Amino acid sequence: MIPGIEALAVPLLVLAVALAVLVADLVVGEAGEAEAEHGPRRGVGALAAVGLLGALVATWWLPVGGEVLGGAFVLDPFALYMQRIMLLAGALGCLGSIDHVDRAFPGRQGEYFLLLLSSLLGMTVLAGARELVLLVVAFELMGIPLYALAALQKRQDAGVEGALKLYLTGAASSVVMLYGLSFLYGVTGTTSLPEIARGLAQGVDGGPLLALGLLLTLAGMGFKVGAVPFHMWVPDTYQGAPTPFVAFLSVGPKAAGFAAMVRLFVEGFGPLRDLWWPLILVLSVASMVLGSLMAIGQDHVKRLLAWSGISHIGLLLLAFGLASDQGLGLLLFYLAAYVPTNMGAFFVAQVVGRDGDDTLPAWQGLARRSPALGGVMLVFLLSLGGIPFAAGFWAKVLLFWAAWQAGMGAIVLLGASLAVLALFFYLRVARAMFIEGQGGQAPPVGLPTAAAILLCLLGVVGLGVWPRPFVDAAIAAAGALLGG
Amino acid sequence: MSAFPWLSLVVFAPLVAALVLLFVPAGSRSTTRVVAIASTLVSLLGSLRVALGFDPAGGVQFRERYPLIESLGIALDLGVDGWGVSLLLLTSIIIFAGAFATWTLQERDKEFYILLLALVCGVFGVFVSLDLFVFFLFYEIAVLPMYLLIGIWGSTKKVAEAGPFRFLFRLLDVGGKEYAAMKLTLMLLLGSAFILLGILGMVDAAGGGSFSMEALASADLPRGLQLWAFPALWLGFGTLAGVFPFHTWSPDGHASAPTAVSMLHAGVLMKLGAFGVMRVGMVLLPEGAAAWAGVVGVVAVVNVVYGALSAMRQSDLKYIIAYSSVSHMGVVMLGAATLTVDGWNGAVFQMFAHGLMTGLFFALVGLVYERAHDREIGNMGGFAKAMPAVAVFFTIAGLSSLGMPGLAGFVAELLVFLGAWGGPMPWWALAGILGAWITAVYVLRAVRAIFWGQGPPERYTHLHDPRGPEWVALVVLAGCLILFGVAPRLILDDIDVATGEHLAPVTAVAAEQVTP
Amino acid sequence: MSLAAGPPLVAWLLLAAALFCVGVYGVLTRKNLVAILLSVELMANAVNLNLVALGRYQGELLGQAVALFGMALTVAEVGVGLAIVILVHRRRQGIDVDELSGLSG
Amino acid sequence: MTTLSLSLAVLGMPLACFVLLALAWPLRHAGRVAGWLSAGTAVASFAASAALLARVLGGQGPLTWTVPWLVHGGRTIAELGVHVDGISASMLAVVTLVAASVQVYSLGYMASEPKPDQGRYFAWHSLFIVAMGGLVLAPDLLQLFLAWELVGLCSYLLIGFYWTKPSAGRAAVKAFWVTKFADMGLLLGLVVLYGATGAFSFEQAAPDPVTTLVPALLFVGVMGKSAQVPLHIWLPDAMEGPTPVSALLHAATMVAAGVFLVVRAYPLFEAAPALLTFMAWLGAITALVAAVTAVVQDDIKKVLAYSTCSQLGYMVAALGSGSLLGGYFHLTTHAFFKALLFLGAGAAIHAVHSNSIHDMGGLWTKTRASAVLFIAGALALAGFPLFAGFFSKDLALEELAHAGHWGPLGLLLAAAGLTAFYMTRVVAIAFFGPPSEKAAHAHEAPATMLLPMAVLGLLAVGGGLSGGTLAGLWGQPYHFALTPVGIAATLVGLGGIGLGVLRYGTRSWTGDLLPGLRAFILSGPVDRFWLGAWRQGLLPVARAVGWFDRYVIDGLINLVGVAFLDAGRRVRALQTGRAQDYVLAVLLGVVAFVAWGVVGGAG
Repeated sequence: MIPGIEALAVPLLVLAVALAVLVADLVVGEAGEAEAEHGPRRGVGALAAVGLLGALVATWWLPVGGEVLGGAFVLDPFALYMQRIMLLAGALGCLGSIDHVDRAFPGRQGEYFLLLLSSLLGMTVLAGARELVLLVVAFELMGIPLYALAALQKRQDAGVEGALKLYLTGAASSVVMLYGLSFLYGVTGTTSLPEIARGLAQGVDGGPLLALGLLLTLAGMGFKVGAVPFHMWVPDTYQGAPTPFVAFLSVGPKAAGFAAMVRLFVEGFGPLRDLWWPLILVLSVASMVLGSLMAIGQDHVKRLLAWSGISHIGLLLLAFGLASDQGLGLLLFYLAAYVPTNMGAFFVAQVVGRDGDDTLPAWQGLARRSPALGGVMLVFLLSLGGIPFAAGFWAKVLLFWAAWQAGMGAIVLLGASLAVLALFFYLRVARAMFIEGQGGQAPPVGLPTAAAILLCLLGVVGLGVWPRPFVDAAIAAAGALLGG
Repeated sequence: MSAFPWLSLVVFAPLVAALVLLFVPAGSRSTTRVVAIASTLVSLLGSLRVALGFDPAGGVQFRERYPLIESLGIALDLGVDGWGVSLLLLTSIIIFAGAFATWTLQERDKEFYILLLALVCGVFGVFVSLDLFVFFLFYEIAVLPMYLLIGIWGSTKKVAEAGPFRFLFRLLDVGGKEYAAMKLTLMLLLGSAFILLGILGMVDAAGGGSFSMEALASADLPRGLQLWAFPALWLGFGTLAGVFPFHTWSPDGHASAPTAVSMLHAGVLMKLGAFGVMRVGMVLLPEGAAAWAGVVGVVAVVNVVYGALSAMRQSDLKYIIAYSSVSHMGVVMLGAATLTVDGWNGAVFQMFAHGLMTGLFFALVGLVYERAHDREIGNMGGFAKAMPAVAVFFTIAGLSSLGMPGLAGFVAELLVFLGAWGGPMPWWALAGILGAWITAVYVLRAVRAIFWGQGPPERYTHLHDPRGPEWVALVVLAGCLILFGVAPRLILDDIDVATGEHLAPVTAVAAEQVTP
Repeated sequence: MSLAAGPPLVAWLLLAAALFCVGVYGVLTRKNLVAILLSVELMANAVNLNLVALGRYQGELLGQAVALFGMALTVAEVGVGLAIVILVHRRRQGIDVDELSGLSG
Repeated sequence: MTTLSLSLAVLGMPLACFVLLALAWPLRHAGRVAGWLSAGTAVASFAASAALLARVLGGQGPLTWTVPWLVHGGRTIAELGVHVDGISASMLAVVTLVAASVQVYSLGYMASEPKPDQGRYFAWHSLFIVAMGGLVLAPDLLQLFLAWELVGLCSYLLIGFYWTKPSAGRAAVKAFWVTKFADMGLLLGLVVLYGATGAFSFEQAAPDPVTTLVPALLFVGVMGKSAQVPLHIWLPDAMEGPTPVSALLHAATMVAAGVFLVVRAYPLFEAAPALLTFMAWLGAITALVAAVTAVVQDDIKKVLAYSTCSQLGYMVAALGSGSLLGGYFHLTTHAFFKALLFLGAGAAIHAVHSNSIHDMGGLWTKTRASAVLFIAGALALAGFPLFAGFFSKDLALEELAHAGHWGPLGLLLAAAGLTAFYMTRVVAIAFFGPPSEKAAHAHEAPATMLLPMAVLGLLAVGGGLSGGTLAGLWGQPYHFALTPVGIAATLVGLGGIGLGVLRYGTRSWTGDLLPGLRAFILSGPVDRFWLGAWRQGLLPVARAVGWFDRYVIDGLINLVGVAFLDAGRRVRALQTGRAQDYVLAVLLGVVAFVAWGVVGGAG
């Protein structure tokens, strides 16, 4: 038994779920083909979702503070918080995928969920990784399955094209990041982040190569979170990939990317804040502005959500750029609010676009065809737009508050104004759903999808009405990281 | 603290009703209305209880405090002073009447009431919040449902393409209900962005530990901050109050909106803006207010006269009333800008009086429009024959708007003018009075064009007086106009006490500026 | 340090950088998807070279170990890439990157 | 009953009647019942105010009773209530007397109107008594203003009584606009007064530097309400209302409110001598201009309307000379005889269903009683010796002479002659002229109409004797004495009558005084001036502002919106769709980062 192995509990739990899914799929795969029944196939996804939910619940019994692998992996409050968000995203992603996978890729459920779980495994490792090599490996473990998942709709041109674009920019970014990390290692002589931090704190001058490495790494990170100008794959991939997977893609890797950025830049290279911090702000502003502007004219709802996601990344980057315990805390809270909001929106988009049409005309009259779906989507849109009582309101306003206190009034002004612009395109969707179109047949919603949407709704409304425990927990997690 | 939470009852009863309505089957008209009206009645009774139980000695009363996020100093902190109590009462009256005024709504009535009630919750919340963060939260709630309310149930009006920007008209579908709804929502939310900036700046300068208004009032905020935060709040809230030139959402919005929404929006929501300017901007930023009062007042004067002149030019009934709101909100802002007791008393009273008046106006316009399916007053005439009661109520509203003694509007305008003469620039009073005269011009013109004369033209076959529940709205509003016009001290005393409390720091600052 | 035996570190780094740039050039200009993948591979190998050189500069084996990790990861990545290229080929009967520009705006 | 409860009863009874008629629509729609109720309360009101007057005559001192109405920092700044003294008690008696007469008269006059309309008519009459009573009893300027506006409202409603008639609608609105226009001055005057003294008292003059400004602003309001040139244009149009309304509001009481205001607030006016001189001149000019205009009118009500303007000019001029009693005395007698004239005119109109004096020819034979009463009123107006108008006009002219305002005096003397002339003209044509077709079937008015006319006729004949009593109420001396000025006025009046008889009665002279003038006057020069200001001034400005708002301000806002839409459209070109561009973006980002590192490192 490896000492401190319990620190790895979450990745191990994910791994266990993945293995269970593998076995289940082997069993079901045979049975499924014989009986041509959907139930067992759907059971595979359900197993994944339930397993992840179970893991999520189990995290409340985990001992916090352990280290393993010589300090390369740590389970501090920050890691635990991020892992919970990832587990939530994974669980919701699996739950929301069951119907779609069963319909669109019959018989390939094992493939789908295994890939998703292995990506999730990479993410959970990232959350606690404090060692460069582990970081890289976890990154790739997270990233490579995503390429495959994006390409899953291989019979559609858009699917293949989106996957290829994701892959090409992703591969280039990975290499750039690796290149940067090689310098980091080369200059500091270590791959351990705490050691790097110690060295920097003792006044070790990295010189230009260290700066070069740091900046290259930052660029690579930019791709993972989808910040401008590393964002261009985002809308195309979102459009082409299976919608429930996009729901996962739109939040999971971002959470992981921010986790890695926090580890790397705050924990490791915090002393060099002056070097990277202005760039973060530039990325933040660029993402906010371009994301909002690009979203204005979008008629394709998935693309619209993609661009709106990019502008949200701008806000998350702003929170990250604050690098204070309040700023980081609000970054964490923002993620917690963003996960159910964005995933919920994509799940509804999946239901509406099940016939392959994701453009606004397909949304017309949704509120009359299905008041429940329309209303729920409205809540998600309002949360994205930062309107109370939805989670997004608190996330947005508290973030502005923290940014203001950090002296970034101008960016707050910009962000607040862009939030108005954002409402314009969110309301365009609301307009299609509520104002335009006629009544008709409600789109069918499978039980798992309904459950996923409902969970998202609960999350959005719950955080919107009673945000206090989440805010406090997020700030505590961030505070523990910075204090420790 | 241990007393019954009356304010929570008032604020959240509509929200609870909205939630209940979510689960009412779509077709059941009567259940929907019973639930909606019951909740507004609960709010009305609660407001009355608050108003009657309000201790005339002043101060913040009916206090409730529930911490929301202690670490950031945010709390659901409710309480009313004399200003809040009168506006609370106004809101509950208007929404109670509004719920009746839309009794005949056929299409998607359940959704309508849900949105309406959610909006009302926000309005109530703003008037009773003592915590700026929660204040802002309720403010946003109050603004947003408007988009769907206008977008779904609104009406479209063709606007002639002309002017230097004629090429924009088709791009934006100017005059369409979606256009109006979107313009309204975006402008108001842009305003709220400025509000947010101002609030954050104030709280930060006060140490950042608390969003409580009381804490901010005693914080002695630095002058530099006040000088920029006040205009930010003024523009932000002012957008909702229809301050020139950010009023342009209002005519289109009010003209497009369905009856109850116009009532609520012109009657109450615009007051939210003015209330914000005064309660947050002026009271918490006395130095900023003193420095900017001249600008605020001059713009308010522009509002009064410009709005009235614009109203004169309109031939569309709803636009006339909508522009009159722009003009009358100018009176509120004018009173606020005077920084005098009378001016502030008048401003708050004008909020109250104009709310009742414009609520009545829009209720009537709704009735006329519903029966005539026309809004062009040029096409009308002689309607008094078929709908005498509507004519009478319309005249009452019109008289109140032009400042006829015996109706609430007069008291408000008189106080504002009295204050204006004692304010920074005495000539404001003249401009305000001129505005009242122009109001007389266009209001009486409208009355004559619609109700007097031969007629009605033959194609109007379905004109008839109010029926059943519609009476409630008209009688309640007109009755209140008369009641508070005859006996203004029913609320003026409370307003006056609160004004005294709020004005003290401002006058202290003004005195300081004079002495050195 | 035992770098005396060969060219100075700077030379290695410059070589790696040059190799990286060649890869970049290839990625940006080649129209054939396989050639683009090869160019990515070139970039990856530049990184590996960098790692080994820096590892030697630090006088330890960690750099080389990391390079090995890097190779493995690159292989996996390119493997998936090739799979996608095959998909492209199936859909399009060709692997010209410019054909894949249906999604925009 | 105490004095207070009497005065409250004067207001309270008609108020109760109004509220009852307003709310109880079956009662209102019953028509006659409503009329009797209203007239009954009016008579009761008069009885109460007569009792009140008796008490004051009996030596009862002034009484003020108020309730606080507006507050400022906990301090009461405005009160509502009653103030009973000699001035208010006598004015109240006049008002209620005329009002009661007119209401009783209306019972007959309006009998043929539809029943609901009758109810409406009497409800508004009741409201008018409340408003006018409130004005008269006002303890301060603010209540006076409130009531002032309310009587304006009653005027608007009653002029527009025949609201289906477009001309009536126009006249009602015009009356409101013009008087409200003038009221801007009054309101501003109140505001300035409050700013200077913190109260609305009419007991004490405004301090420097607004000593003249305040009364001048107040006087602007007076000009509107009391129809002084050039704001008199609404009064002739106001004749669109039913004739009893003209008698009550637009002859006897409401239009005299302006004069009453000056009387009440005289301490304010006294402090502004320049203003007083202006008033003397303006009053005189109004008197003459209106008298000239009256001469050429064929509509009997128009003649009387211009005559009212003219007489109001007398009153204002008298006030301008510093003689309160002069103005007030004439107000009182004028109320009686002008109301009588209108009621008489109403009887004639009622008989022939036409307003034109030419249609009334020969009524003397058909409606003898009405004719006699009308002629009595006309003589009083013309200042025929020993009739009421003789005494009051004489006093006004005497006082002007006493104050040395010779210019105005001359104008007023000329007006006196013209007054006698045009009244003779009316009487000669309407009662003694060639019989017209319409008058052929005329019948005498019913008793409900004749009785009030008789009461007023008595007062028109004998009201001149009340001068001493009035003066006593005010504690001023008054002795009638015929001075050269009085003799001149009497002679001018008699001359006017004689000329009128020659011209229209015996037709022994058929010449035309100043032929061009007639056409000029009939073209309505003052009206045209205001119409021009309206059409070329206010309306274009409003249109321009409205256009500017819709197409420029709103256009700019729209432009911002479109700018964002356009920016969104343009920026989408960045997303080319070519995969290699995506990679290029990544690498350009990297280059930019490194460049920053170089620059940042250097910095």
